[in-house]
Order: sequence, then C-alpha cells, then structure tokens
Amino acid sequence: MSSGSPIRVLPTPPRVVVPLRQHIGAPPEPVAGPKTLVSFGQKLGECRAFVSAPVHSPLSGTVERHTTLTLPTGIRTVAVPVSASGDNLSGRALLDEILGGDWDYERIKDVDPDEIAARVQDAGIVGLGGATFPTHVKLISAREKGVELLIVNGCECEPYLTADHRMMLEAARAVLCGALLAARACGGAGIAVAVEDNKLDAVRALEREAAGTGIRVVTVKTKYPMGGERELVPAVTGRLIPSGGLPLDVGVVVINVGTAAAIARAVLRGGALTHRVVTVTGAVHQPGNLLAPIGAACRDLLDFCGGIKPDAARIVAGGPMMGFALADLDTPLTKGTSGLVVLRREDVEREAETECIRCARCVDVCPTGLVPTKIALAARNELWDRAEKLHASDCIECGCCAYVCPARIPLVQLIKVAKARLAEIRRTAAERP
Amino acid sequence: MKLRYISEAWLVLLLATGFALALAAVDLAWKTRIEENKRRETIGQIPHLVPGAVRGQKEFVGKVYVYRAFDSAGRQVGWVLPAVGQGFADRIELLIDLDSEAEYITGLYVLEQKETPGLGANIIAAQWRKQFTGKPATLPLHVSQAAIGENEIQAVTGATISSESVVSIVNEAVAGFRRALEGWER
Amino acid sequence: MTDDATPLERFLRGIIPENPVYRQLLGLCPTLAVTNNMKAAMTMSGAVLFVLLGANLVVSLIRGLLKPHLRILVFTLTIATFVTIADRFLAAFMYPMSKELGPYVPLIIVNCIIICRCEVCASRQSPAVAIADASGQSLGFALALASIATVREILGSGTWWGIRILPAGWDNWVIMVLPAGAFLTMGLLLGIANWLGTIRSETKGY
Amino acid sequence: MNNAPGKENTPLAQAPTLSVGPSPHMVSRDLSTRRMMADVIIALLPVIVVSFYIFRWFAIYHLLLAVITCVSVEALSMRLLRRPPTIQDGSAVVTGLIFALSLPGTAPWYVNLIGAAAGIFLGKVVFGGLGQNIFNPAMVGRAFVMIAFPAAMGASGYVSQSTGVDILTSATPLTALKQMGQGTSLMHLLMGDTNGSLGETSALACLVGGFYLCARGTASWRIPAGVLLAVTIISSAAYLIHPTPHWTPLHHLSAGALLLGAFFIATDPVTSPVTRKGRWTFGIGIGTLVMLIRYLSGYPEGVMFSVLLMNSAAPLVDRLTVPLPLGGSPGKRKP
Amino acid sequence: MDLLVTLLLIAVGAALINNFVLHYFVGLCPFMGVSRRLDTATGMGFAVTFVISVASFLSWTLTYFVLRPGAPLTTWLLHREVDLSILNYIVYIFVIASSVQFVEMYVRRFFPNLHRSFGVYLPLITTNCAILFACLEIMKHVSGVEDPARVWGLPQALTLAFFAGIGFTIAIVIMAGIREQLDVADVPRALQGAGIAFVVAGILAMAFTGFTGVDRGLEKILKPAPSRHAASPSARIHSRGGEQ
Repeated sequence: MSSGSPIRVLPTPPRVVVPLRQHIGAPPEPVAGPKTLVSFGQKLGECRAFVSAPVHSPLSGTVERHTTLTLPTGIRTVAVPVSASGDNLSGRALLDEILGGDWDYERIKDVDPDEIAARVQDAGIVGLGGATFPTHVKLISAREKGVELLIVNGCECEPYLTADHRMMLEAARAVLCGALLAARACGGAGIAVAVEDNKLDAVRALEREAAGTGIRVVTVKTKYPMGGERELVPAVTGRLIPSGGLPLDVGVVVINVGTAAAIARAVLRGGALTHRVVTVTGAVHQPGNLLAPIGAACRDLLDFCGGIKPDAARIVAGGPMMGFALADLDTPLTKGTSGLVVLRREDVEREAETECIRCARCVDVCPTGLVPTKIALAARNELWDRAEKLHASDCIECGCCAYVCPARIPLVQLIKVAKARLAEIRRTAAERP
Repeated sequence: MKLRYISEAWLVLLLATGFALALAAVDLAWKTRIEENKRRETIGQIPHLVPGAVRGQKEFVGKVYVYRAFDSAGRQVGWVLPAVGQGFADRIELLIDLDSEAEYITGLYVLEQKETPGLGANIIAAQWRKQFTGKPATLPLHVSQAAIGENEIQAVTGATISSESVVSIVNEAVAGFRRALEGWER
Repeated sequence: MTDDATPLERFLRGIIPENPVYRQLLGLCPTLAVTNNMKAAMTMSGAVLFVLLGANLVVSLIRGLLKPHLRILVFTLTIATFVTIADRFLAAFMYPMSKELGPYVPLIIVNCIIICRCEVCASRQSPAVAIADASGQSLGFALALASIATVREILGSGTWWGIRILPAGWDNWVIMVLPAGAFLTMGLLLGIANWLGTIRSETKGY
Repeated sequence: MNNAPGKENTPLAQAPTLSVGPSPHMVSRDLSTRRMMADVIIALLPVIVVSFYIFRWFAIYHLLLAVITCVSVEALSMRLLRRPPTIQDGSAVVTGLIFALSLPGTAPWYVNLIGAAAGIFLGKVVFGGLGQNIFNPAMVGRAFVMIAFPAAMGASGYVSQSTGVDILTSATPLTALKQMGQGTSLMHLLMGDTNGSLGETSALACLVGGFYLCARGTASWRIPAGVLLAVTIISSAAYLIHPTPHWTPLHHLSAGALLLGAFFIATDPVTSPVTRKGRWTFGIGIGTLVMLIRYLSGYPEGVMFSVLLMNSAAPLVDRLTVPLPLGGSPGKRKP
Repeated sequence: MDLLVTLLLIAVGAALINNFVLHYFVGLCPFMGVSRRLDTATGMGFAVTFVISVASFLSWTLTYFVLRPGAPLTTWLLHREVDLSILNYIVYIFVIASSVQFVEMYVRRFFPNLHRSFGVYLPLITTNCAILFACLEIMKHVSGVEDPARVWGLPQALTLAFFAGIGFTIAIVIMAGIREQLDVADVPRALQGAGIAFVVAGILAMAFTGFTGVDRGLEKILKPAPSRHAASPSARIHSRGGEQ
C-alpha cells in the first residue's frame, strides 16, 4: 500500500518524549537533567553496561521533567521529554543529512575495524528491524567468533511494512556502505543482501550500487516470516540455526537495512541514531513512509499522514502479526518501531473462540516446525513439562498459527506464557546448584 | 535363630495344616460329583446323541481320541468324535456322532462356543444342527445358501462364518478320524 | 474411617458410602466379566460373600497372633483356600454356572476387595465387626453387580433373571453381553453414581 | 497501557474507537470451524446424491433420521451438562450424515436412532464435546450398532435403478468376495450400482468429494494418501503372490467403504494426529489394518474398525512424531 | 511347522483378539490405575510381560509334572495316579508371589537400569489378576484335558503368557496416550477419571472386535487345506469287518 510512496520527512514536532530504554539490555541512565538545553544528536541517556545503547536527542531544545511511561511492549522506562527550540534541520536537509548525499566506499578502507564498533555503540544503534538488540554487541561477538557471511536483511519483517523497501530504493548506497563497514567490523565477512522477490526494483537498485564491491544481492521467496533470522539464514545459506542458537552459531550475522544505513551514518558522518524510517499505513488518508524523530508521538505521524479514517479501530506499533496495539496515541516512536498500522474495525473484529478441532493448520504454517495447538493446550492446562517436550521455547512468536486458526484460539499468547514459564523454570533450576 | 523362625511360623504351619485338611475333605466329598458332572457333559451325552446307545467308552484310534457308543446289548452303535477348532469369535468344541462304520454323520452337539449371541451362537440350535444328521462322512461338507446338494449345509442366517467354522471343524475331524481308523484296523 | 464404628455402622458403610465397586473401584474384573446376566452376577456375589466372610473371620480370629511380615502370606493362604472351596462347591452343585463363571471364581483370590478388607478391617477388629464388615462389603458388591447386570441383561437379552420382560419384538443389543458393553455400562453407571454423589453432597452442604 | 502521570496521559476517548488486543492483529477470514464443517457437507453432496439415486427413499429416510437424532442428542446433552449450545458449529450434522452414509439401506429405524445417539453421546459428549473426542463419533455409533445388531447391519438389499421400486437382495461386493469368492466389475464399483452402505457404493462420488475436500485444505491430503498407498502396496503384493483375476488391487481400492473412509472419515481432524509425519503414519496404519481385516478377519470390511483403532493410537502417534524445531536437536539447547 | 502356526495363532489370539484387558477384563486395576502417564504405563506393561512369562513357566511346569491328574512326577513318586488339582489355585498364587520376588531380585541385581524403570511396579503385580488368569488359562489346557494331543506343552504356555503380556502392554500404552490427551479435554465432571476411562476402554473393546477371526484367517492361509476325506468306500467296508 505504501511501497510506492517515497520517504517523506516528518516536520520537526514541537515536542518529543524519548524513552531511555528502547532496546534489549540494560537501561541507560539519564544524563540530561530537566531544563538543560540539548542540541541535535546530544546524548540524553548514557549507558554503563556492555549490552546497552545510549539514547540521543533527535532535536535541539529544552529538556523537561522526566517522566516514566510504559511502552506498548510492556517495558516500563524513564522518558525524557524535549521541547524543540532553536534551529532544527528539516525537510530535504534532514533527509540528506541522514540518508542522502554522497556515500564514499573508498573511505571505508581507512576505518579501523575496532573503531567501527565503538562508533556504533556511541551512536546508540540497535537492531532496527524490531528486535532492538544493541548492534555493537552483535558486531563484537561476531568478530570474536569469526563469521563468514554478513546478511543484510532486506526482507520486511511483517506484511504491510515498506520502510526497508523504500530504504533500499532510496538509500541503497548508504545501506551498502553500512554493510561494508559492518562486515569490516566483523573481521571481513562476505556480504549478501537478501531481498524478497516482490521487491525487484530494490534488487535492481542494490545491484547497481553494489557493482564492484563484491556484495551479492540474493532474492528470497516472499513469505512471512522471512524477515526472521531463523527463516532468512537457511533461505540464504542453506544452514539451519540450531535450536536455541543464534545465526552466529552457523557463521552468519544478520543486520537490518535500516541498521546498516545507521552504521554508515554513524561511522562516516558521526551521526547518532536519532531518526528512523517508519511505515504509516492502513486506514490513514495518506499512507506513506516517514523519516521521523525517535520520540515523536504516534499522533504526530498519523496527523502528518492525513489522520486516521473513521473506521479505524486499532493502531499497531510494528506490523499486524507481531506488533503491539497502542492504547494511547501519544506513545512515542522508538528505535524498534518499524511501522504504524492502522487497522479497520473489520480487520480486528474477532469471532468468538471455539474449541480446537485439531485441524493442524497451525502445524502446517509454523515456520519453526512446532505443534502450536498442543503447546497452547499444554500452556492452558499448565502442563509445563509437556510444553517443554513440544519445544515451546523455540517459538519465534511470528503469529502465523493464530492467523490461520479457524477456532480463533490465541495460540501465540498461550505459547508466550509457556515460553516465559519455561524460562523461569530453567532459571530457577540453574540457580539451584 | 532357627527356633525363632519356627516360633514365628507355627501359626502359618498350623493354618496350612488346617486348610489342607479342609481341602482334603472338600476333595473327598465332592470329587465324584464333579467328575460325574464333567462326564455327564461329554460321555453322558452319548445316549442322547447316538440312537440306541446307552453308554460310551473312551478310546484311542491311532492318535485320535474318540468315544465308542454301545447299546444295551454291548454292540457298538456308533462313534462320538470330540472336535475343536476356531470359530468366528473363539474356539468351538463339538461332539460329532458317526455311525459305527464312520460312514454317516448321525448327529452334532456343540459343547462350547462363544459366537455372537443371537447370530453365530445360533449354531447351537437343534434346528440347525439337525442338518448334519445323515450327511455322508466320506465327502467334505460345504456351506451354501440353499443347501440342495447331498453334502451341503445351509448357513445360519447372517452367520456364514460361524457356520463355515463348524463345517470345517467337522470336515477336518471326520477326515482325520477316518484316516486314523483305516490305519488302526489294518 | 474411624475404627470404633459399631458392627452395624460397618455393615451399612459397605453398602453405599464405601461401596467397593463404585466408590473404591475394587474388584473390577468380576464386576465386568460376570454381569451379562443376573444369575451369574448373583452367584459371583455369593462366592465373594463366602470367601470374604471366611477370610475376614479367620484373619480376625488370629489377628493377635499375626506377625506383620507374615500377614500377606497368611491372607493369601486363607483366601486361596476359601476360593478353592467355593470353586469346588460350584463345580459340584452348580456345574453349568461354574462353567459360565469359568476362571473368574479362582480370580477372587486376587480380588482386591478381599485383601483390602483383610488388611484394613479384619486384621484390626473383633470377629463381630469383621463379619459385619464382610457382609456390608459383599452386599455393596452384590448391589453394584446387580445394577450393572440389570442394565446389561435387560438390554442385551431382553430378560431379567432369565425372565422375559421386554416385548418379543425387542432386538437384543448384543453389544451389552459382550466386553464392550460391560465397559460402557460400567463407565456410564460410574458417571451416574458420581453425579448422584455430588448432588447428595451439594444438598447436604447447603 | 500508558500509566504515565501528567499530561502525557491522554484519555482514550480522544481516539474514538481505539481498541487494544493481542497480536496477531489480523486473522485469516476464509476459515472457521463452521466453514470447515460446511466444506465437508459440500464434499459429501456427490455421495449423497448417488445414494439418493441408488437407494431412493432408504437414503432420504436414513439421512434425515440420523441428522435429526445427532443434532437433538447433542443439543439435549449440552443442556444437561449445562454447557453453551454447540449445534451451530455444524459438527453434529456432519456426524449424522457420515453415520447415515455408513449404514446399509435396509437397517431398521431403531438401529439408526440408537447408533446416531450412541455416536454423539459416547463418541463425543462424554469427552466434553467437539474437539475433545478421541474417537470418530460416527464410527463409534456405527461400531456400536454393528456389534449390537449384527443381523440388522448386514446390507441385505437395495433398490434397483432399472426398476426403481424393487428391492434387490444381494450381498455387498466384499461379502460376496469373502464368502463366495465372487468378484464385482470395476464399473459397478465406480458408479455405485451395487449393494452396500448408503454412501460407500460409488467410488467415483467419493473421489470427487474427497478431492474437493483435500483441495480446500479442509482435509489433510496426507491421510487419504497414506491409506490408499498402504492398500495399494499390500493388495498388489498379495495379488502378485496369489493372483485373483476377479479381484485386483483396483477392486480393493474402489470397493467397500475404503474411499468414503479414507476421504471423509479418517480425515476427521479431531481424531487424527496433527503432525505431518503423524498423519502419514495414521493413514498408512488405517490402510494396513483395513487390508489385515479384509484378508484375515471374520469381517468382510474393516474401515470402521481400522479408523477406531488408529484413532486410539493417534495420541501416541502425535507424541512420537513431535517434529524437531527448525534446525534443532532438542538436547542442544543453549543454557 | 504346525507347531509354529499354532504358536502364531495363540500369540495373535492372546495379544489382539482376546486381549486380556479388553476381552477378559483381567489386569483392570493397573490398566485403570497406572495409565495416567505414558512412561509409567510402558513400565507397567513391560513389568507385567516379564512376570507373566516367569510365572507361567513355573505354573506350567508344576501343573504338567506335579498337579494334574496323572502327572508324571507325582505318579512316579507315589506309584499311582493322584489328582492334586485341588491345590492348583494355592500353588499358583504362591508361584506368582515368588516369581515377583524372584524377578525383582534378579532385575535389581543384574539390570539396575531396568529395575529403576519398572521396579516400582513389581510389588503391585502380585495382585494383578492378569498373571493368575494366564496361569488358569494354561491350567485349562494342561490339567484334565482328556485328549493328549491337545495338552499344551511349554512353548504354547509361554507364547500365551508372553503375548498376553504384550497385549496388556499395547492396551495400557494406548490407554495412557489417550488419557494424556484427555488431561487437556473438558470431560464432564462426573465422568472424569475412571468413568471416562471405562468408556474409552469400551470403545477400544469395540475397535478390537475388528480383529475377531484374524486367527481363523491366518490358520486358513498358513495351514494346508484339510486333506480330502481319503478313505474310499471299499476300504471302509473292509475296515468294518474287523470291528465287531
């Protein structure tokens, strides 16, 4: 729906609320107190822990009193509100600053590999595909373990989202630049960009820019959840990630296209991660892809897209399969928000749940090869050892099972419960010597 | 040590003795009765099965186990051949009566069967068993729907398998007995 | 489960509240195997009554002299003897019934009801109590068997105690006299018993 | 979800009809339990039409009686159990249809009534209703009456097409084979102009409906494939050892309730395994048992028993065929 | 060859057609009691198979040589035919109790792993009627059988016992699988537990009815067709002469 609309820049909002904890790992500590003036790209949160990422101000302005809020993901965090003041880049200038302009492959050779990870950490880059795992951690452990291949994930993680697609079309060079840098940081891995076969224009754009760099552009089948590592890595390399393992275990590291572009910007231009491209789609008047400051209220994005249509019933941060429903339109945009999908009433209306008739559609669609219905039943009856035997912990929560379930059973929720409970059991077992 | 065992075991020994005595008494008192019950069921059937017979006597013809039926004058009037085989549901035990030349079947009695009640179990009906009377023992019998031929038996309604079982048990037993009889007498 | 119950209480308890079949799920093999007609079921109940009475009485009489580690041995010996007597009696005086019951009479030896009563009651109580207990349990057993046999014989043969009670046009449910019918009847009657039990406790409770 | 204090906390009312729900926020609309049951009924139509044509009023009468009985027993039981009514899901109708189609046309009314009631009650209600049952309700009902009324369940007559009114007394093709060694021509088996249970006579009708069901995805194609594979292999092997020109493997495939069973009865999702391997195992198991019963047992046909036997093994099959997660051996979990 | 066929028929009969639990109702207590979980059910099944084989071996030996009317050992010792079959039941129950003891000791000593997996069920087996029932079935074919050709030898007895155990295992394992699935089902309250287990057993018994006659079918295939009635009329008349 929005794949044809070029990336537009959200005009600088008067106020942003930047949550400090937007990633997996330790929360950063606030470093800009209330009433201090901050400039574009200045740190608002600094981190001590390794697995963490700093947070930067997306605009110049004044810090207000910190608040706490709960993100749709359920994470509770301190947030730093900043009121815009002074000069802020906007429009074309901002787009050029972040994605556009000239990206010189030659300069990459001169960058010290250790330097890359440090810059990435300092720029607060996390996985922008939605996982929000701090990227520097990934790069450093990839280098320690030694990887052969860096896959740039150009598959949209969910249906309806087009942010990555537009990114590859409009900023192919930035993406590839970031990929080259990341590969260098990993100790010189080969690079493959994986693009779904419904985005052939992006493939052409990438191939044009990739000429002479040794980067392969690989097309993969368009099939949700191809954006997940567990599906993508086998599709590209033929190697299966072992149960409970990471791509690293098979010598692969995966980064999102947005992340790659952010790496390029951080290393070559010294810019922090302050904006991201967000797809706003569904029941809005002008769906599109926006370059928006992290911390901007979702309301601002929706208003910029012409506002929501009258039959809108639910707004989802992320995609329709795994995203989180917003309870509040002022919820800030975070690093991991790849889209805002406005669903109509008829999309979200559910028939009443009925008994499972064991039709096994969930088994047929499960990309991980699990038996969702049985895990869900085990979870519902609190039979955790049975859930364990059914490999509940391997679920990637893609939601395919619940999507197809004719009995409308909330399979993913039940499996999530089982996963959480099993993790807890494992933790207690580990603590007990 | 040993003494302790005995001191603990005396009760068991006493009880065992008491029980043994009781059992011995039971055995003595009822044994003949039980034997009679059993006899009445097999050999005791002979006077009802073989016309003219008053008593039967156990006999081995070759290796085949059979009863000879005698009339009051002590002449042999027939053979009673116990036979067993697989029915539809479980084993079927039969007594097959043959004339003294083992040439004709003179009767059939079902000792034990567990066929489907109301269906296969109808093989015990006298009406059905009567068909066997007078059938030749020299030819294998067949089950048919209409029973026209000399060696044909009409199936019990809806229970072809049970009927076939009976017929094949009869065939096999009679054939075996006739072979044995031949060898035995030479 | 107080142990100071009077013989009468013991007797009554065995019939419904501690019914060996419906409440304790004991003695299941005969319950299912011999209940395709009333006569067989009642003969079996009689045999169980005899063995249980005999075993309970003997065990109760010698309870003071019993060493714990010899207990099971003595129980088994006693029960096996009484069962043999019952079996021979049937063979001598009720031969067709003895054939019909077949191995289920000797199987009384391992019928859990009897071992259980010897263990729980007779080895601790006076002969009077033990006899009351044995009669109560046997009566409970008989009632359970009768209930199952009634359903199975009526549906399966159209008769009750050999007397035709359903009209001649009745097509017998052969399944009822076969093993499958036994299991199904038992399951459903058990369900009904539980259901009645809950209703009773509910009405008592409020 | 937002419990931040102060002005950040915008009331929901400002966004008129914002609803919150768990992911995934969309569901596939083209499927529901009801739709699946409707699919089965649609797929059964060719079979039903053929049975109307061949058995005339017997078919109409049995189908109506069985469906009415099933639906009313289910409605009644759910009321007795004080559970919400479940008639609207259509599964009782499907049970009734399949049960009726598995009856011989000459079965007396009470056989139909008792079987349908036993099927719904013993096969479904006592387990807690749709989705919980272990055994296929229609087959439970049929087995119940098959064992209870063996005489009435022998298919003893059907209406001849040519005369339209006469009842032709003849054995079913498999009974004729088993008891008299007589074959039946493939054409008859295909078109259904033979004696047998109402829905089983026409192989063609079963195939048409079955393919629709598999194409719709309502039935898993693996189960019928497994059944037919096993039957083909076993009957071919037997044919090679002991050729019987009047009864080839093709006859085995198209006679009796095999196709009806493979496509409509074995594929009952509730009572079959959910894993892919499990479904193959289930189908092959049914096919093997059918051939075992046809060749060896006292019964001419064994689809019903085979389905029940494999139903009973389905939980085990499911348990033994839990697939490994993608790329995983379960022991290799990272701490 | 004939013996092998006979053994095959006994095996099929004991394991499938006349399954101890589903046809004879013996071994119901463990079948109902120990079938809640698959692993314990399997353990129980194997334990029963083991004990039933040992006990049947002992009871066949004792019945054949000592207890039955005209038993060789007794006759040799007492110089006359004595019928000790009144002691059958008492002997069997002690044979069972001691085989359980013996099996337990043996398994504990030599197969500790096995003992861990099903050792706990061994004491429970003493009162398992399936074992006694197997002894009684063997007795039926050994003691008091008038036709010596039909007296069972050890192979028949052991085949019956072992495959009865296998049949028990099949039944209890299937039951356990079903009950594990019923754990997550919404069974009406009054039927939960034993009630539904009985209904399942009933339907299983119905399903196992399908095996009826398999032994007969096997027999037909494996045993050569009964030889035709050989004797010719002339031979018959001839034989008649010597008879009177």
